[in-house]
Amino acid sequence: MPRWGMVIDLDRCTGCGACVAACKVENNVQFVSAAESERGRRMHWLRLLVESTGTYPEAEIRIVPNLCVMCDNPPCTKVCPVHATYLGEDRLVAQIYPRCIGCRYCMAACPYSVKVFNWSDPRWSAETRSILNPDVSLRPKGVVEKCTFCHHRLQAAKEVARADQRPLREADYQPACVQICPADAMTFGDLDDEFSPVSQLRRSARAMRPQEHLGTEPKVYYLQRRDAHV
Amino acid sequence: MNTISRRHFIEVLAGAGVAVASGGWATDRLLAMVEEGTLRSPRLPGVQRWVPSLCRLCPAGCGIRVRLVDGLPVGLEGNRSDPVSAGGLCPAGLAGLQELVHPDRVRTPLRRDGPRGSGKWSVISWDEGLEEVAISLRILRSQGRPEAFGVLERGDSELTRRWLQRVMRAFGSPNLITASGPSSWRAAWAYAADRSLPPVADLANSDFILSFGHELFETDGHPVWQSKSWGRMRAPTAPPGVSVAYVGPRVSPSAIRADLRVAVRPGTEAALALGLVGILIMEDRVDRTFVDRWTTGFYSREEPRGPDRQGFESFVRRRYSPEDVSRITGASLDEIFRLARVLGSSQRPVAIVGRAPLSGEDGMATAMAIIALNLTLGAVGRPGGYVAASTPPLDFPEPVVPDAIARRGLSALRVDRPDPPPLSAVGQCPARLAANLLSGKPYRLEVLLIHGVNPVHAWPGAKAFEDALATVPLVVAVGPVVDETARWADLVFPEASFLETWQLLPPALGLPFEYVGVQQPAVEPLYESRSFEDMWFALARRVGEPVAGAVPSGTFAEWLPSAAAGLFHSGRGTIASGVNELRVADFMQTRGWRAPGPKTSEAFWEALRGAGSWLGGPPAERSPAQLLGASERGRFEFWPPRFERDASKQSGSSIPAAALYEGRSGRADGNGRAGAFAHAGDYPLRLLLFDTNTLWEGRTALTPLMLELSGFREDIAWDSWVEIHPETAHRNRISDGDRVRVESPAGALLVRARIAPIVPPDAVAMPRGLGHKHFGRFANGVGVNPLALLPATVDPWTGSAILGVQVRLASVRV
Amino acid sequence: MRTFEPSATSDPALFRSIDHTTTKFYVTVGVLAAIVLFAVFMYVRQVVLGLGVTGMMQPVTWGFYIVNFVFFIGISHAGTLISAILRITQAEWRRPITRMAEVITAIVLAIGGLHPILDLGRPERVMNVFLFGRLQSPLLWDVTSISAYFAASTVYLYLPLIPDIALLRDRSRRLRWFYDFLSWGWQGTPRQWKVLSRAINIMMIVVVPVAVSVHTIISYIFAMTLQSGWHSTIFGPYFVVGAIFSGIAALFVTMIAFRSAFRLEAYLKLIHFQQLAKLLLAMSMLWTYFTFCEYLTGFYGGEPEELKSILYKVTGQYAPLFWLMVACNFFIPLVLLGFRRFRTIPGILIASIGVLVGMWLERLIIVVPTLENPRMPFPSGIYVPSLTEISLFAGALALFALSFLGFAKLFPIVSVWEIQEGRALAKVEMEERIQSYLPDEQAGHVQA
Amino acid sequence: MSKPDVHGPWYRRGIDLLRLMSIVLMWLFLGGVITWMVNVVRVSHSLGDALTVSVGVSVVAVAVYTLVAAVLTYVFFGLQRGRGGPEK
Repeated sequence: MPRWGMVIDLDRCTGCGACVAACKVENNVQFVSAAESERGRRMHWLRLLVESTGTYPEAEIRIVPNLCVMCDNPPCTKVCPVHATYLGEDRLVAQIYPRCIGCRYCMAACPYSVKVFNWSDPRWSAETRSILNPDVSLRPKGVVEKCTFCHHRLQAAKEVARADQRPLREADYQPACVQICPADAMTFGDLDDEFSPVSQLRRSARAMRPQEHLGTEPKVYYLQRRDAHV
Repeated sequence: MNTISRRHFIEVLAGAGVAVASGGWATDRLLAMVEEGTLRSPRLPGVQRWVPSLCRLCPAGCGIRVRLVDGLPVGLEGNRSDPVSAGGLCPAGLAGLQELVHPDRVRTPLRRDGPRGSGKWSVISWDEGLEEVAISLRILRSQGRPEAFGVLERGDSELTRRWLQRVMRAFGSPNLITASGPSSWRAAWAYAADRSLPPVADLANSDFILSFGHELFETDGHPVWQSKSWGRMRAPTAPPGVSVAYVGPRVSPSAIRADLRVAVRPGTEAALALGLVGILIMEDRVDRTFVDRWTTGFYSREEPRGPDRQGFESFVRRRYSPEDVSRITGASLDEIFRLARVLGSSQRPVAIVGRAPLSGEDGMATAMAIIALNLTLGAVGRPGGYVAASTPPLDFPEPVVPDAIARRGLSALRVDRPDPPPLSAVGQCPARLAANLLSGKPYRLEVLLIHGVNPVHAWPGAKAFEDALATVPLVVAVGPVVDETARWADLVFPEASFLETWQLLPPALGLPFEYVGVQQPAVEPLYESRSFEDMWFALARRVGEPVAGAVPSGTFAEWLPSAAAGLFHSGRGTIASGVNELRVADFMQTRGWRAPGPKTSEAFWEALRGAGSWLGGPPAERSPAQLLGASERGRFEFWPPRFERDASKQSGSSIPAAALYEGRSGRADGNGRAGAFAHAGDYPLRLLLFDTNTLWEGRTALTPLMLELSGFREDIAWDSWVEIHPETAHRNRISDGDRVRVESPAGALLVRARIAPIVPPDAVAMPRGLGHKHFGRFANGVGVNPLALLPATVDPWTGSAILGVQVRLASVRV
Repeated sequence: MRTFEPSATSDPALFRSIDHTTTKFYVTVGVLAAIVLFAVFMYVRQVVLGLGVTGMMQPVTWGFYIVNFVFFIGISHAGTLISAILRITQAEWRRPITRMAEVITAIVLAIGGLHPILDLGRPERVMNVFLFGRLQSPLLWDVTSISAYFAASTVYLYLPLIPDIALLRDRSRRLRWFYDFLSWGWQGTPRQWKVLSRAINIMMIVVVPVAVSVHTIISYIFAMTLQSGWHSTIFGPYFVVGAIFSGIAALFVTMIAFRSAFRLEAYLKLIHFQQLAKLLLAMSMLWTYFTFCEYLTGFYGGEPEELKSILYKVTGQYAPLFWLMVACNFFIPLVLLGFRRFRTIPGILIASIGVLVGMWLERLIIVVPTLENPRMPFPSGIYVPSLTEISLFAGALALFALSFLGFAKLFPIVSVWEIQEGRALAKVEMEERIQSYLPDEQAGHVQA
Repeated sequence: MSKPDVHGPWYRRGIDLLRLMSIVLMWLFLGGVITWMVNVVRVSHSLGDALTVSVGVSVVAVAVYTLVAAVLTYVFFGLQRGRGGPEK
């Protein structure tokens, strides 16, 4: 069974934010009012972390897409009191919305701050509701949610493969963010497959994983920027 | 409860997936399942379909696929088989569906009740509305003054523009005013190469892109195509090295990713470009072969026309020594040299320029300087340099022959023509429209049709434009919502979204290869909305002969295939079918090979619809010769004599040749340009306007998605902000997140402060696109509109608005 | 063997609170009830609207509720632990104190135990804890240990209460049937005494480890995560010490309050306070020592994220609160309890209030700043509690006072029989000691 | 409330019943806890999720509860047996 993982090449990433928008739409992540977002209640399964250092004009600004890194040894699933978040059969960290009691312990335990909480009920206007993605369930207030690597796409891909009577191929399944990226900065695939693009990339000298020292074994790799030699 | 098990549901979905993916055996099975499903229960589980189309939220027009489940649009993604966007999209692209179902869309034609701008409307039928317009148009013709009919249009789709032109010609009005960016670039090329259509930069094939304020990854050019090209440049396998350099005052998102970044004072890009030329000359990096063969005016020897009868070479060396340039631009000497050397040592460098520098006080000079730099580098008429913009072989009816009335009308001056007239190479001066209408010179308009532009919000001098509209007896607005401009109209027609309508789209921004995208409806038009083209046809028919004869009998959609037939008969190109096939196309083209395609034009049309785009391969014209129009000496001009003549004519006295590169306001001194810094005393800060790829110029700012992502890099949502340098902030006792007053001679705004070292200490920057008053429930009252700070000043040379002003900050104590 | 019969008549002062109800009492109850009701209203509102009504946000997802949870559970250690320790060590001066201590435990434990539920986004799903609970989650360790502690300490409160209940029954004013039922048929026969005292002895041993475990486990909620500022081995003992520390302070405040309210000066003498004050001072020193260890190791190690959150507390946004905490928990007790001159009732009262404030701050400073400093460069805001959270805090305090008053209305808040037993034993002990000084009867008779 | 007839046989029976119920309640509580623990362990087993931990924790918890219940019962019967005579 493939071990799905992602490699994000920060040297290619332009920080355009297409992944952020794509993720939000694909997964029916709720929008919050201006007032709520002022109070830090904005919801993103994938967001850009921006670090700026230095002074004008040499200001160095690093933009890093931040999403669930799908730990193989997740600190969040350990602490869940009701088994509402767990390491699924696809080795993806999953959430069970109807079971979550909203204690937010998993959020406190996540070293990557990628889990988001529904502080209030989503307010979809009738029109907006009609264009929501039917493959992704809506979340009510009071539960925790997060990036699923677009798990619903994996499900569909499996079904298609089955209908086609062939094994699931790596190319069958891509999360929305990877697919949309206009700079091809994100690569997705099977980390266990010796020859898959991801496993080739992750062997690069530039590859690193966030908070690696914590032993969480993330499945999302970042390729550091190569600074030009002039 | 429907009786279909989840298992079954999945099969249907899967079947659909396969049907689309492989089109294989599963299709019939799928249909069978749907059949029995239908029989069983009215509420069917999703059967999905993908419709390839184009995103039209910005002029770029990326290829998209709309996902339909049971005929309802529920998703949208990039179309991989589109050779330009290759499956990529910018964030704005994701907002398409939300715009489609926006609750405040105009649903029926509306007629104004009560005074203008009152926002009171009564519902009318299309017939009533169109008839009302047609009547006044007929009257205009019968009165023999058809020129009193004006159309103000965004003009980012070629075919629509041509139909507008054709009908306007038949009707007899010269006043088709298309508002697409600053005209300086176009004009400068017209002088330098004597060519109406400016060439485009072949970025994908150049190894070093020098960007003068050109926001590669944001809103300039074709952001997605540029990002894709960048992605290829930076492929992990590609060797590291300098591939992009950015020159500009603001550390923009594109600047961040550039390998080299040179900060210059606002409006001094031209000086830097000339300085670079100077160093290239000093270090003998000039592409002599090109310059000798293809240009004139470079050396002092050949009949020089430069200042004091000098060649461009010595002009630059004398006036733009590295020290001078460093002083003018504020860039350090070794920055400049570093840049020049990378430039000189690259194989296929190219210099491009963004809208911001071209919209400054001396857009013309900036454009000229950057063209000159490209000429010096020989970056014209070669791969990876400037090549001819594509004009795909779409069939279009022969131009109509205007009748007597029309001829008289056409001979009239354009209503937007400034006085004194602008440079002859400049066609459009939309920025002048308001002033002219108010002054009544050259004459007033009786009927004004506005489509796709929102001047009251997006142009400087909103108030003036409102007053100008008041002088027009009949104002008709066509659009998806009643925006700030439409609010002042007498009639509003509901325009269908791009997901509901047809279009064949050659890239509006020009791409270095022939390409046509197919925009086709994913859903039937909601409510009573229609495509703008159909409305136009209907209107023309109602006006009666000879105008009616100018349009086809059917709908726009019915006519399109015949336009596409041109592509088929041209015998060139292929129907796009996969990512990255540009190289393949190039390879085949150069060998005169060609992939087997459909046999009949009908089959061709069907195949084209299925794939979503047609790729004509690399530009036909790639040699300098083919880029030159009917030029006097068949060379690119460093000192275009026509430019000099026009400029002198325009200013009434002969102007120094140097002005071609230094602008009317003369050479910049250490403090920047005189014009720009008139108020430097009480308004010490330069206001830089920029666009974000979520808001564009406000075009997309009506959807919740874009509004929430308005400042996603700044951790700001549903709001605008003003970027302030830490020192400046400290001096004004402003801390991050404060509300500050930004004041200019023209107005003042209250806005959130964003303190970051990404703007120079003597400038502040604000995003355009927010601060709407009437743009749907989501956008209203969100953020502020920086254009309110701008006086409506027009560049007399180009007739376009100058987007620059000096401001000051006042911190607000709460 | 017990040679005395506890009597209802000899200590009327202890029954006053039960017999006489002043208007002041009614007013107090009224006010407290109002506060509680308002809190209930705010909570219902929160359930309806969602946690958006609180001040919590991304990434500060825990706030007042968790802080107060830790704080209240901490206070609950006052009782049982203290009274148990005092019983075990047979400190004579414990007698008037133990009852109050145990009551505090029972009540505060109940209130504290509610807080995690207040904090839930979907309280109606709390049953999931029983249906799909995962004992691997520290949160469930808490659920079990707290309920166990609650059971144990209630029993431990009840057993010593039985003889007093019997007294009340025999005075038979109101609610006779109630006391009759609760007295479990106590008649004070030697055999019953034997059973009871044995049971009490067992319980006082049992509760000690349970109590310790409870607060250790509370600390595990934080220590088991990988977050900087939480992931620390010292947390267990650190929390326990803090708990006892705040517990004693709370005990002091209650004692002083009831002493003046029910005029128990005769029973709660300065000596008792001074004895207990020494314990409080000792705890203050211990707490300071732990705090020092905790921060020094983190600071010296200088692991970036760790350092970030430490500096954030010590010099950054939270510096004022941090240093206020140190003042309240260290300097004030040191001065007021260290010198005999200040070790008066008012002095002790001030010190205890200071400690309560300080310990509450400590909980706050442990929970929030870590969340405000995530490991990733995450745009983070400052947590400011909303009206909802504040009113629920007030409600919890009011509920505590209310319940305590209620208890005082039904039962003597100073153990009657233990006092009297004390007196009796003292008499016996005294005679024996005197005897031991004097020569035996026979010693005088000289052999002829 | 009306004063109950403290000498009537029904009153006595009622009180005794109440007392009995109180102690039974304790055992019911213990039973509840045990079922909960068993269930939780079962879940963790079926989900292959840290079984040993669950067993360990549950054993400790149950032990404590049992002890408490035992003590209470001991007292209850101790007091009943230790009566001098019928309560007046």
